[in-house]
Amino acid sequence: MVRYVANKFFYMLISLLILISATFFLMKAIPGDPFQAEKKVSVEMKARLMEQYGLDKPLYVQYFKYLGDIATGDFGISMKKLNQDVTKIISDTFQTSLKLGLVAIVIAVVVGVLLGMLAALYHRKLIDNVAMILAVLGMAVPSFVLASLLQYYLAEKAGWFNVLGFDKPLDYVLPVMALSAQPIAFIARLTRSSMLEVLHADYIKTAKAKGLNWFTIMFRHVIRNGILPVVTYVGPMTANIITGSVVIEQVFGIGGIGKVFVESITNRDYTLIMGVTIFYGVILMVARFLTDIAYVMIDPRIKLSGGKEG
Amino acid sequence: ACGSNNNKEDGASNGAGKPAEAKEQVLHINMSAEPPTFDPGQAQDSQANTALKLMYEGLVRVDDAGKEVPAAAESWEISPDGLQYKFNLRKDAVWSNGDPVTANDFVFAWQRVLDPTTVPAAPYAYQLGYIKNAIAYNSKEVTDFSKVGIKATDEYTLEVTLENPTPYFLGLTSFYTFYPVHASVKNNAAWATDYKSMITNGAFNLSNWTTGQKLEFTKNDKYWDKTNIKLSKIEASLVASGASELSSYKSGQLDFAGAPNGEIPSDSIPTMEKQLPKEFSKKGTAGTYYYEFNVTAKPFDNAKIRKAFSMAISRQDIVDKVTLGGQIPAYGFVAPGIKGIKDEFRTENKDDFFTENVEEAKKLLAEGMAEEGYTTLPEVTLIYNSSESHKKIALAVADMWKNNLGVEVKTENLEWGVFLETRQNLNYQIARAGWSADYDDPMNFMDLWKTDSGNNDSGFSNKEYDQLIKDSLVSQDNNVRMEKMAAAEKILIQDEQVLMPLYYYSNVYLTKENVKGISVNYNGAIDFSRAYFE
Amino acid sequence: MEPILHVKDLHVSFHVKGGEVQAVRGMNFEIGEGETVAIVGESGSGKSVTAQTIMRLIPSPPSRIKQGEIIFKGENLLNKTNKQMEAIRGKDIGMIFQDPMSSLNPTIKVGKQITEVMIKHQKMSKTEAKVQGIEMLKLVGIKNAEARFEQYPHEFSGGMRQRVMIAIALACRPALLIADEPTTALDVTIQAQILDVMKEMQQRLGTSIILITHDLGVVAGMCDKVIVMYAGEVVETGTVMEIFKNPQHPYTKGLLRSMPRLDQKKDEPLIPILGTPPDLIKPPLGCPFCARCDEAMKICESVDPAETVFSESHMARCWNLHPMAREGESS
Amino acid sequence: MSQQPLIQVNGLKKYFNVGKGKILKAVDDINFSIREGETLGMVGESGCGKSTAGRTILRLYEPTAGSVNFGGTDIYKLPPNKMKAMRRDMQMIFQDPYASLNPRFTVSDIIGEAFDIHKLTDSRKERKMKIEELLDMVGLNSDHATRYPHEFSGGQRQRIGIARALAVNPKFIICDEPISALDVSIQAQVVNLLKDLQNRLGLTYLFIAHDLSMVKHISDRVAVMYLGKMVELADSDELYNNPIHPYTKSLLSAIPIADPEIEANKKRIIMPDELDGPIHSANGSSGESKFNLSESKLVEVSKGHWVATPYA
Amino acid sequence: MDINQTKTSQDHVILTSEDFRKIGTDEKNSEVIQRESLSAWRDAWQRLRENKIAMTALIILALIIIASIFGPLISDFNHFTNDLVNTNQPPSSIHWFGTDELGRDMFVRTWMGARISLTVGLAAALIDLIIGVIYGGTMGFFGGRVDEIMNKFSEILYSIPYLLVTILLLVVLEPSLGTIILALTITGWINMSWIVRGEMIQLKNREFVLASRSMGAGNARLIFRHLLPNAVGPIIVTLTLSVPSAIFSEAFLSFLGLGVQAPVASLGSMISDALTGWMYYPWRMLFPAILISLIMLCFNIFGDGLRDALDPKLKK
Ligand SMILES: Nc1ncnc2c1ncn2[C@@H]1O[C@H](COP(=O)(O)OP(=O)(O)OP(=O)(O)O)[C@@H](O)[C@H]1O
Ligand SMILES: Nc1ncnc2c1ncn2[C@@H]1O[C@H](COP(=O)(O)OP(=O)(O)OP(=O)(O)O)[C@@H](O)[C@H]1O
Ligand SMILES: [Mg+2]
Ligand SMILES: [Mg+2]
Repeated sequence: MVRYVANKFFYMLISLLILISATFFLMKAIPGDPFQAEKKVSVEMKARLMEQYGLDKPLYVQYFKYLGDIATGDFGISMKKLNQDVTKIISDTFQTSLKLGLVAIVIAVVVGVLLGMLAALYHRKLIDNVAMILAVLGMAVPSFVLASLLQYYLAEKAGWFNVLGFDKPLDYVLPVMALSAQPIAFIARLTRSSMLEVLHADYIKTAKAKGLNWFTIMFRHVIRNGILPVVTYVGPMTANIITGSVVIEQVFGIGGIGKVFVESITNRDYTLIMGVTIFYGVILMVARFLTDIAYVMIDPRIKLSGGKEG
Repeated sequence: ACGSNNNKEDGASNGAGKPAEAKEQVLHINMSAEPPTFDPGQAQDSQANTALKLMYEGLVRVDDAGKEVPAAAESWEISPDGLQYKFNLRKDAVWSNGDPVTANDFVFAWQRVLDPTTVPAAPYAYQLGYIKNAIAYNSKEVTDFSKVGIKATDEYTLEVTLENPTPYFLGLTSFYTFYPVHASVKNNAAWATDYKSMITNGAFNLSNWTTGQKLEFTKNDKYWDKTNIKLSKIEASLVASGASELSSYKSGQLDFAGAPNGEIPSDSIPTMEKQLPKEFSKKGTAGTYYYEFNVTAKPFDNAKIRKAFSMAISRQDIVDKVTLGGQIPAYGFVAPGIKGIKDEFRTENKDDFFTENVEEAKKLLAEGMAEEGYTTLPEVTLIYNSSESHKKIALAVADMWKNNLGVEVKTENLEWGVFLETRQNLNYQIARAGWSADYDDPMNFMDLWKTDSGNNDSGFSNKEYDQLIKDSLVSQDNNVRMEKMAAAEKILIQDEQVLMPLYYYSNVYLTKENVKGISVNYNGAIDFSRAYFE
Repeated sequence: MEPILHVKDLHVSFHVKGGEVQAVRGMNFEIGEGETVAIVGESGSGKSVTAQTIMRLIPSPPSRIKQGEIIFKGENLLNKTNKQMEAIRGKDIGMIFQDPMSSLNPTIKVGKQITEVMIKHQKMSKTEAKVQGIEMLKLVGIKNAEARFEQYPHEFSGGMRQRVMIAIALACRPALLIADEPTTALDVTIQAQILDVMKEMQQRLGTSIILITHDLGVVAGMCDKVIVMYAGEVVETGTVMEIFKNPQHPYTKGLLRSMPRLDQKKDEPLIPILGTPPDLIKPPLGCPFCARCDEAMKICESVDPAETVFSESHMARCWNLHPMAREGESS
Repeated sequence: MSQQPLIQVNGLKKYFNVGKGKILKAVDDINFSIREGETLGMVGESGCGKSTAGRTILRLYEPTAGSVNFGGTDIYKLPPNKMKAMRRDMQMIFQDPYASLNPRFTVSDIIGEAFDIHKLTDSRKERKMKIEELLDMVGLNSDHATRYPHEFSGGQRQRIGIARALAVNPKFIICDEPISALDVSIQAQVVNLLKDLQNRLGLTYLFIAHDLSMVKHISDRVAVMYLGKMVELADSDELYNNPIHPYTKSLLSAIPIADPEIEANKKRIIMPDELDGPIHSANGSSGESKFNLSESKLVEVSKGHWVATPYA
Repeated sequence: MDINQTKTSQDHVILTSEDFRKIGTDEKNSEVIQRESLSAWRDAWQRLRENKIAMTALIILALIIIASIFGPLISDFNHFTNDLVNTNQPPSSIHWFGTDELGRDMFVRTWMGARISLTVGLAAALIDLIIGVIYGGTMGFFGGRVDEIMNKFSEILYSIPYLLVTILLLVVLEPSLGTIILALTITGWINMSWIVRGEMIQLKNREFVLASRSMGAGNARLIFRHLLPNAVGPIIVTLTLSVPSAIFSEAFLSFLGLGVQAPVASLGSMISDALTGWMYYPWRMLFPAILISLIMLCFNIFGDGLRDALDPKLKK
């Protein structure tokens, strides 16, 4: 286990380094700088700003300085959000994203799995068809369309929810719906097919031959095995939901990290871009790592191995 | 937003506390982005403008009618040559921590802006450039600050000496770069990143700040004029989507929506105008939307071709059918609302530099092409930065060119930063641009096109023009100044057509009927500090 | 003696795209207490379907039990509700499947898989069940049972898993054990061990066994009675001696002939049964073996042969056994 | 049958690297030779390395050590182009008649592939003719040539596999459990066919199986493998009548015989460590045994009867 | 033979000695081939055809593709000419789908949009396919160290946030359809490569591959004649399912203002254009939204159907 974690950690570091380097140079390759505006500052002023932020140095110097800084945990200050700590911006906005994301993930998994299970149990019956139609529809409607439909009908027209904001529990409803629709659909389909497979597995026949009742079979024998593919999907999905909620944040005025990220690129806020990218990368990697762990916990056949992964 | 439904017409309230009172005096607004900074010395944008107007107070304030009224300064005297300003500060003004607001606070703030060692450098330092030796100090030519025309002669007297007589200087002191800053910020670089450490002197204090999501301003009980401040609180959401903002306004979550801090999507403007006539406002603001030509690039190095392009479109159609926001078709560069000699510059000097005329345009194009020896026009591309409204306008204009001139113009949207860089590097043929006033004088528009102006992205360089601008800058006679600037504008538009103006900006916004006292000044800047619920 | 299980005229079909697969077309057999009965037959002849139908485990749809009775201890299992069946499965009838690799739930500890059946049927507490479960593991010859109890199936070899399966199937001392090709996936040496365990358990518990296999060698060593199935029908039944020493049906004979005997000469060729079994979507009108039968007669193509009974236990269905067959030969 | 060895396997080893620095000795130092026209049977429990041995002999796996002399040349020393030519002499028939035929190929593609690889036919007509010839040889007819494997029964598929192996006119064929996936009633067809072909074409077989009765029936000599080692090698009758190694004994005693009288009187001989359950470790790969096999060597106890120490 | 009793179920049948004439068996006849001669493809196609829902999806997709090619041609309008007099007109006999904010005909624009969206989707999927197959094939076929390193690399690439790469790329490069497709494929191929790798690893030890190898076949033959054709099922399914995801991603980029260049529109950019005013001009969102949803739906359903049809497990 220790070896596994160490190994994973090592690869994470390499991945991060590649990610950091790629982003760093890509970012610098983009035309523009953090100090541009429709009304330009004077040439001398810009030079002064560039110097103050160390942007006048050769790229490799900046790069190694940056690496040095982050090695000591210093992600710098935002260049656009003046003097604000990148770490603080990220942690502030991420808390919001996380709250939204976690709720959406939990809902997605619970609803998706339930829907998929129902569909599998009532295979080729009405419930199956209805669930699958719902699932396919969920996959077919772009989230920003869904978000604005929900906003218009349920908030503006019906007045059940606030159009904007993210304070009260009720405020979660619409963004979570918009955010989880697609994952729900995906999970439902995934669950259904893996449940169907498990239901036909020999060991389910064994369980039936033991005279176990439906409930026991379902909850002791089917779900655990049927959930495995879902676990595989939940890792990347988690990362996607947490990092990719830009649209939803935009529509519902939620101060999440997605918004910060898009803004930081527009603003050429170099330190913030890097900070958020690294953060995203770490989230993605951690999500994958947790998926692996979850996998091992669910399926005893899988061993954490230091070298090759299965 | 907490308690955000409090203002619903039906009085339904799910907020905590005292709904009745809250309903009275909590204003909900939207700002499409978080102000990048709350430091007046560093601020550069309209979001910061709105926020800082609430939190700070400069020497003077500009009232509803555009007149300077006393604010931190009780009174002021201007020397006859227009170079000396003496501000007498009021003695009852205090900072939010109780310290009195003194002349030294202004000196401190202004020096901070001008000081070349300030980190990060204050980008709007040039706003103080009218003050004697300010630019020189900022660019390290003068190192002794006592040579700069800013003096606190005593606790409550501030004396300012200008470089040239500047009629609009008094108004400028209401601008955020001129706000005082509490001396305690000196050793705290991050003071403006935390609302708890901000010491302000305005009508409101920033009392809460959820990053990226919400700002909350609470009435400042120490403010000297607090009796005239009726709102107990202003809550600002931070939503970039105009559709969401409007939706939120309609559902009663917001009391004010639209420009300058937000946006009413143009698609919904006609409907809103019809549905909510009492709440809907359009107001011209001192700004111009235009397309500039790269006069160094083919085929726009030819003035006739530029003119042809400018004359071949219908600005009225664009305003009526595309932008829909009550904008005024523009044929000149200086926007209405800017002071002239007695009245507005634009009324005193009509923008009749050219007329739209397709036939004439075709003729000019043919002539221009003949001059350059073109049989077919080189490929033309119009660039604009990614935005719904810029895109619509670009497409409409390009289509007009195609129909009227028979010229196929490619439109290309570029990401903001890329766009600015492309435009600045003269890597374009036609580019979208917009200019809105920082101060109430034509000079604000005209000096942009000087050869050495940092904002001149057209490659335009004209000795005569430069001379006119130079003359008008040093002139002590306002009439002469205006005359020279009018002459310059004629060169710019009528003779050279360096840019083709499209329209003069207007602000479109919705205000709940029971909200009063919001003031929008000549350039669209908004002041919520005196707003109240009826 | 009252048979413990009596299957009467069982017909089971599957509804699939191409039509109706008549997998079992009239099964008749009975098993006495303590008896071991083998069902042998070619792949696809309906052995597993029969076994799973007895357990009422056959998925429906696509399957349908068209007619017949399965009398277990005097009661017709086909009339039982699902709940009643649950009480019988695992308790009165145990079952072992062919593939030990996939018949155990990979994510549940072996011990739990054994005890859950005891807890379900014998209302034991967890601790009691554990003691019993370990006892069962020891009984089926698993050493170090206490430790093994806490392991997962993948930590067991194929033979050991099959032992676990036996332990599960016999945990509640059922009256009947159905073993569907329990050793096909195993090596001969392991197979021999498993069969030994089954024999021993049978002696201890007096269980009746239905042993499904296609290995006649296994049958010879294990069973009292043999049922030979072909294309969903019983073509011959008899005691082991009767079937091996005096086979009557051409298929049975062919099967025996096609296996090399250890004492067979090297250059003595084996005699295969040529051809393939019929498609059960359109089963032949007459004898299903007709197409592959050396001794087929005209009637075999059109009329299903009747039972010819040779002794109380020995029966075969073939027209060649009909009295008139010899007449045909001579004509 | 000539006395000349056609193929000689010396010190053959094939180790697999199974990760984490562990090595699996699937085939560990086996030696034997097969005379021309002879059939050598090879038996052993699942996972003891029979298939690996077969595949390594054909150089489908690169060997870890050892040599295989075929007709006087060490095939492991051959460069790729010579090896390709050599493949015409050595062929293989596989265990699983379902997995061993490419489902996307027609029967004629499957059989004809060898012609294409070795450019054995000059024209389409010749190719077609040869394919029909081969089909006929294995008891199928020419209509079958355009059909796909899934349309055939297991026995028929296995015959297609045999036809494929015969396409290059090999001298030596390794039959890797060619019948174990077939129904009992059909196994005899394939065995008969193989024997028949051997007689007609003078083929040499290495016949891998775990069905000992079949092996005895078809083989001249039988080798017994255990955990990657060869533990006993003898004439088939000798081996069956006089097994010496305990593993061979237990194997023989475990064969079920389709005769209730014999079965009733049979006594099983149990391998000393067999009671422990699996002889190989849990995941099916041969792990450590209580036997110390690593030291064992084959010793000739009587003429042609070789047994591994310490039982020799 | 000792016959005690003969029980005849067909007692009423009168048997004659003719019935008992021996007929014997002809070996060849008994070797009946039970199934029709069908290649694996035809077989899968047949199974697909039986799947009514999937076929419906396929037909709708075909219709959409045809309409997106020919739809714009049957209209008098084009997708870029403005008509400022007739902006935001509801559907009518002249403008079947109404007009947009610049008076452009929505019917033509919708189909043009579908054309662009489909082009993006198909092109991205195709590039994914090519890269994925080559990369994944190499990993899977050669295995060992090559596999380890290449796999690690793709894993690292996969852990780079896709949105970041895409946005950065779109900003750095000239905006064009090609750039968008490139941006979408930059991480899009990884999934495909993993699928191909998995298939390769599974297939390369299958006996028919060994058989071909033992016959002397070289790597090229093994890969192109044996491995790829047999991996084609999962590949096609992945391909089918990656088309809609690319279309979706493009729509998402459009929403962020990084989509195709106006006046060309994709369905996604049309929807995001319409998003601000759809309460007043619902047709502007309705038609593109329905179309994009339909495309999603059909690709997904068809992909599922294809998976079922190609799944060897469902074969008898
Ligand atoms: N779920 C099913 N759907 C359709 N047909 C089925 C199904 N299960 C079994 N069959 C058919 O029923 C017939 C009998 O199958 P069964 O499994 O009983 O054979 P078996 O005698 O057990 O063969 P084996 O020795 O291969 O296990 C076969 O023709 C098979 O194709
Ligand atoms: N490519 C491979 N990589 C790693 N291990 C392998 C590989 N091929 C075979 N093995 C291992 O080598 C050992 C011998 O396998 P092999 O297939 O030769 O056995 P076998 O005697 O043919 O068994 P069976 O009777 O089941 O076919 C087994 O433990 C197997 O897991
Ligand atoms: Mg079966
Ligand atoms: Mg093998």
